[in-house]
Amino acid sequence: MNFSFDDQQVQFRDAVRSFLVVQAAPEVLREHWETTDSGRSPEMRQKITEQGLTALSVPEAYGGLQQGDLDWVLLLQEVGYHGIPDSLSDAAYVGVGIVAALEDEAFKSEWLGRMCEGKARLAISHPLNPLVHDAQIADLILLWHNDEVHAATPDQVGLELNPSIDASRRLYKLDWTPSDATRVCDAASGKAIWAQAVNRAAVAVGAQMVGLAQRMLDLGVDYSAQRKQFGKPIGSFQAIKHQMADIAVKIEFARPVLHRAAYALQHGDATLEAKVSHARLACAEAALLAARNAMQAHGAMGYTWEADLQMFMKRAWALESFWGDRLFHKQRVAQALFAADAQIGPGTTF
Amino acid sequence: MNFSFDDQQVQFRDAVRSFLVVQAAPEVLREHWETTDSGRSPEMRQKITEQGLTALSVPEAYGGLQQGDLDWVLLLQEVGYHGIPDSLSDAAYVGVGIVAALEDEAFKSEWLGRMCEGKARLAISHPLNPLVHDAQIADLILLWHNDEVHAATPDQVGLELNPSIDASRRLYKLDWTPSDATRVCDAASGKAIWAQAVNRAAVAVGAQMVGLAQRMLDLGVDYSAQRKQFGKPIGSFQAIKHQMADIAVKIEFARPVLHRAAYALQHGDATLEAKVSHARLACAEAALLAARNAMQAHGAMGYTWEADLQMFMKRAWALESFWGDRLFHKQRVAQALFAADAQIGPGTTF
Amino acid sequence: MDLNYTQEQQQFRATVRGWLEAHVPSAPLPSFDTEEGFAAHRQWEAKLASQGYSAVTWPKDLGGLGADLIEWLIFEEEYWRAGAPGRVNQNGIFLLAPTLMEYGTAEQKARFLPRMATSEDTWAQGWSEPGAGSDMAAIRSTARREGDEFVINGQKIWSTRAVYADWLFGLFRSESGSSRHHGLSFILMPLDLPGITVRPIRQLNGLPGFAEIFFDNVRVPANNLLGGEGEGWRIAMATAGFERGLMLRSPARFQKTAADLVALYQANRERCDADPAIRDAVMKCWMDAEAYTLATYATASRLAKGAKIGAEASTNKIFWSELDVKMHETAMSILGARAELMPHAPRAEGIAQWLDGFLFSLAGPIYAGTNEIQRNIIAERMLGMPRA
Amino acid sequence: MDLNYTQEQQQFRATVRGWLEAHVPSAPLPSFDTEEGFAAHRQWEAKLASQGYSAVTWPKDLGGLGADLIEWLIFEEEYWRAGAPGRVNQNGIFLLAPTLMEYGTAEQKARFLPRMATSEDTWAQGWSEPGAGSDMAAIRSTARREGDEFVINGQKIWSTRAVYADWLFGLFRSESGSSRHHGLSFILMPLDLPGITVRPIRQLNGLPGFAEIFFDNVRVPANNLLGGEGEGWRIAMATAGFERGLMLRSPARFQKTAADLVALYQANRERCDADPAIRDAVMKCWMDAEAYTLATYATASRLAKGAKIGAEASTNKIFWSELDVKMHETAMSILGARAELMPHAPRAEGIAQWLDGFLFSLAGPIYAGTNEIQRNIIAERMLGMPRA
Repeated sequence: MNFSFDDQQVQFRDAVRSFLVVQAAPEVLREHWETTDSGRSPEMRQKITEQGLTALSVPEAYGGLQQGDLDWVLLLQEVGYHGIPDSLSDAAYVGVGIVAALEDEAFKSEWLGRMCEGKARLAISHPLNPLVHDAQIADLILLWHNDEVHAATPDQVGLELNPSIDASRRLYKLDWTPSDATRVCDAASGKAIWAQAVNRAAVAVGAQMVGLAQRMLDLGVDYSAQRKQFGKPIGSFQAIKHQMADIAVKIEFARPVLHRAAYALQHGDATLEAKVSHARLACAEAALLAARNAMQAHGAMGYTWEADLQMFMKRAWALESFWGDRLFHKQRVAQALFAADAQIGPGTTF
Repeated sequence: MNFSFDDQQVQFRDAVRSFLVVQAAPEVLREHWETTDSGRSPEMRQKITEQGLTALSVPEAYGGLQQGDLDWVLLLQEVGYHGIPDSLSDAAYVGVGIVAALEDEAFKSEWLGRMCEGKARLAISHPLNPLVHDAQIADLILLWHNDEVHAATPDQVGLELNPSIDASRRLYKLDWTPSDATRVCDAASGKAIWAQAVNRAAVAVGAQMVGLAQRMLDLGVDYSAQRKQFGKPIGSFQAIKHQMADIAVKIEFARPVLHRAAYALQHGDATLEAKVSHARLACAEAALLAARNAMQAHGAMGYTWEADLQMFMKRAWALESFWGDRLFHKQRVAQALFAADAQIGPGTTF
Repeated sequence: MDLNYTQEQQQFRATVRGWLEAHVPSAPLPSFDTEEGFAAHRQWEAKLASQGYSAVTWPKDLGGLGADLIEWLIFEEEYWRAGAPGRVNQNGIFLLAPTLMEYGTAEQKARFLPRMATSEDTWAQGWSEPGAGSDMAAIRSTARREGDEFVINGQKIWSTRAVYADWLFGLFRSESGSSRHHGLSFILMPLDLPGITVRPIRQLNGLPGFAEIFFDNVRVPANNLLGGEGEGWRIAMATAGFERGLMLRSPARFQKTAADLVALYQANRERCDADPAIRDAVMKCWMDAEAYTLATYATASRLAKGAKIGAEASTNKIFWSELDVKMHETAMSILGARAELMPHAPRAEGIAQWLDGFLFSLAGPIYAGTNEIQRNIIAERMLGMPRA
Repeated sequence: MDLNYTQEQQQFRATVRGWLEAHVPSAPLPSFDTEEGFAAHRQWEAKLASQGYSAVTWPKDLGGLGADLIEWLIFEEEYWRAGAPGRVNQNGIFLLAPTLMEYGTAEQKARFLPRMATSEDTWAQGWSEPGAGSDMAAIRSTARREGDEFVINGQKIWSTRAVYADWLFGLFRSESGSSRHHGLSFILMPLDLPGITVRPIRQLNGLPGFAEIFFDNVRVPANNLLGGEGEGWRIAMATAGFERGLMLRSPARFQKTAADLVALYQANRERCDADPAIRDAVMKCWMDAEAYTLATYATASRLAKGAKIGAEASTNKIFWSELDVKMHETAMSILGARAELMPHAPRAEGIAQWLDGFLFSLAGPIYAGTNEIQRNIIAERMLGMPRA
């Protein structure tokens, strides 16, 4: 029993953090989002590739690093903290996981190889998300159809842009017709692949939510240390302090739940779904509270486009219903908790 | 349209308040509760009778003051504030209402007359309350049985004492058998009588809850002004201030709902049940928050038997499920709100 | 107590309802934080004013209907029920006007109020400064008296509607060397005076809903002083009382949102009940919207009897702002993955109001004095708790 | 990361489970806030001690099992799972003992710890004073050194278990004229010394769960000083760290309550679902009890790698205390009209635990440093926010 990360995992996380601090400053990201159609930067993707992120999940046999969910869960907290668009985790974590689970070796070779080289963007269409983000610039869209896996390129599908309050997100309503030509996996195999993809995606969203919560907490603490009213920094007022402390408590008790879910993903677990959904709920709760309280600490400044806080708040609001909304995840927890054979109480956690 | 009380109503309320301030000090009440079996004092009941409270609802034809629900709702806030046991409202308000609605003139004459003279205690047994309070010292117990109204004296029923956390409450499980001899009203007439009784009782509980909330707020504010930590009164700390302010807000927005419910009771209303239950929920919310926050302001002192706060907290906890618990009242609101023909939105309040 | 409307009140409601049914635009106007939308809303205000509806509580000779507070509540109920446009000149009509009526000269009233009623003049407020937000007494912008003029220098911020408005009212330090709430004056000025620069500030939704205003030796005629020189704080506090009090957010607004929320829940009921918290929140929101309405009627009734508005200003502010957030958060939960869509997204059809409303609701606990400040006020002034 | 128990850990669990199944009293013991109950609990502690179970983390030679934190968690899980009695000597075993082990002399350890493990000596704490609650540095009780003795004067309050306990540990001002956290000493003393008066304080439930203690020239041998003279604050802070940290409230406690709450909900499900908030609260409580467990395992794992306990002390305190209140409030709602019944009421059969637990839960946000103080600590020490 050892519920802590290996030094190697922590070091890799720290390396990525250092990279993001330098390369993914808010002003850089905002420029991509506000001045380009795609909201994405090939240069940024290239740098991310160099960090090894796009190859992280790819099996060694296909030239990748073959790392697991526990590695991702640490990294994605940083991705969230730094506001990197969440399409990264869809492509490099969830999407690669789907492709790697397919049987068609030629297909896998091509796309996993391209991912390793940073030469492919994967997008995913799944009924939990009525809209698909980054579909327009994807090199390949993986599509759910009655548990089958299909694959298509953007020119094979109709795309209708639907702008999100989160300026980083490029969401599209897809119009497409499944066919033998697009099918890459039948429903019998696809069912498990999609189930794992949904759980991975939910953990990925949770991890980003925790990162976002931490970022908003830091922004709230920083702003309230600088901003003075009544002759004192507002951060010296107990009301603001307690609002910030409340975020910290939520984060402290979301992280271990998240990490347990990632472990369950990596090692398989009979109640994986409930564990993942619990993590997702706890992380979202931290992020949404952080958004509320950090905005309150910012006062009117928090209501502006100019303050960086908005980038992270909007991401949190958008992610709240990405890959399963609160209703979906609560229902999965309820199914496990209220089942006749539920194992609960002391000693049942692991 | 005039949503305010008449001067006369306010003056009567003020008079009763002045009386209770003097006669119902916490130490007096505690002595009754802690040193007597009944928890009641004949002297106190006599004084309350002299104030006109036991005759308040009795029709003039039977020697009473024939006042209505709006009078009661003001008085009962004071009753709650001063911690007078809630059996008073059961007897003088709800019980008198039941008796006054019966057809048997001899029965009415006797019991309404005795109420006016302060020579009767009425207790009520209704399925919403599995236990009956003050059943042992009641002169008459009014009992529900399949919508019929029955009446019995304590010696005609079996009584099993069940102590409450609220030292003022004397609760009894009743064991009795309905018979022709005990029946004073059939189900056809009884149904409406009991419905009105339940609504009255719920408003009475709500009114006492608001009074309790105000009392606990006052106790919290007083204690935190006196108690010093870190060289200052703890009431000067923002955390305590905001906890007290939160109670004040709840009270401010519970009172008008309560008053509207009393008006609906007095004048009849198609959605009376929902209005009453809404009031009951809002008032209980204020009282329960007041208990939590006032205790927090009291620190360890709030956890003692010695501090008066406990009297009012315990009453609030007990009343929370008296004459319908939260579930019951939420369901009544839901039935009205989610009905196909519900009238909601601007302009539908009155 | 009598909770029946009089025949006159019923008649008033019927008249308002009839007029609104005939005149409310069938499609929503564009946001008044756009130039086009501001113009459209100004036209709508003129149309309202033609009936005395832009300012029903004002005296008839100033463009109103002389309505009392109960009639105002009725009007607001009908207005929100009809889904009529937002009020682009509310800073003027609901905030400044009551102050003008109390403290303005006859000349000022005649000069400003009728044009305000018709929205020929629209008004922005100039309270906050970069160093004076919740701490309004920290104002540093100056108004130096020079003969028949004030010379204004400094900076205001968070001026709602200032990007397109015609006039500004605000507080300026007119006594050199004064501090805190002393030596401030309440001054009105057109926003096109030489020396005024208005810099729009983009809000969360990307639109310039408020602005920074820079004053560089702006010369304002002294007859634009409201009340006495150095009396500004007292007068502004009266305005703040109105703002946080009754007129800023009429209950009908929240009843409309609550009813819409109930309808949204009902339309998605099977889905919603996967999360029992939603049903509970919907019920609570509706009850609280009712409670706010009842509390407002109670206050209006007390005021009609001669009472003065008191702590209601602060308790109201907290209650409606937190209710508004809760209602919109609940709606966001119900909408799920569609909640994030911008109003103009094709898939946002029919739900565009909710994201807009959600963003707007988040400002509620901040503007007009943050809810932290309101809680301090309740604790110290209403409950008498010791100051820090 | 490896979330599997080792074979040794599984074996340990099985052994503990087997012993508890054989020895846990079938009927609950009377409350340890009664004389009879205190004695019964003391006997139970002696039985636990016979297996090294009263203090599993202590070294074997002092009466423990030398268990690590993971084993401690396992033990606690089994202990709560078995529904075993409350721990009457927890002030000694979980709060004082770690401090004694770190700061005590060999002689003190030998003198106090084995008798503590068997509960031959039970311990009460003497932190708070009438003017020093959350502000512990305001202590005024004095310990004047006279040769080989300290002469103690003053008053302590809120001493849990002090009515029946044998010994007291606490902080006293040993340097005349010192202020705040300077000049305090950490002193141990038997509660039957001449000059000590223990006045029971009745708690909400009517029982004397804590006491006031008056000291009138009480003479305590100097070898009962823990650590150096004037070092008391530093030593006490270490104790407070333990208290708010891991050992005060093991997660198993809350998992047991959460599981009981789920069972209560399931048994009353149809009724409960009239209020959708209940189902939601039950789920949330269970999730939070799991989260608290996971966080504790994570902390234990970090400590095993050599990390020191940090802000967990304060975040834990807030989390478990608010969870405990929420769980019991939810249970009260489910129980409805039966919730108010005292444990000995005939109709409280089968539900007596809930009212007791509810009352106890309300003390959680207050003792061991109020949650307001904990939030200050988090803000200032963990987040680095400016002091007031």
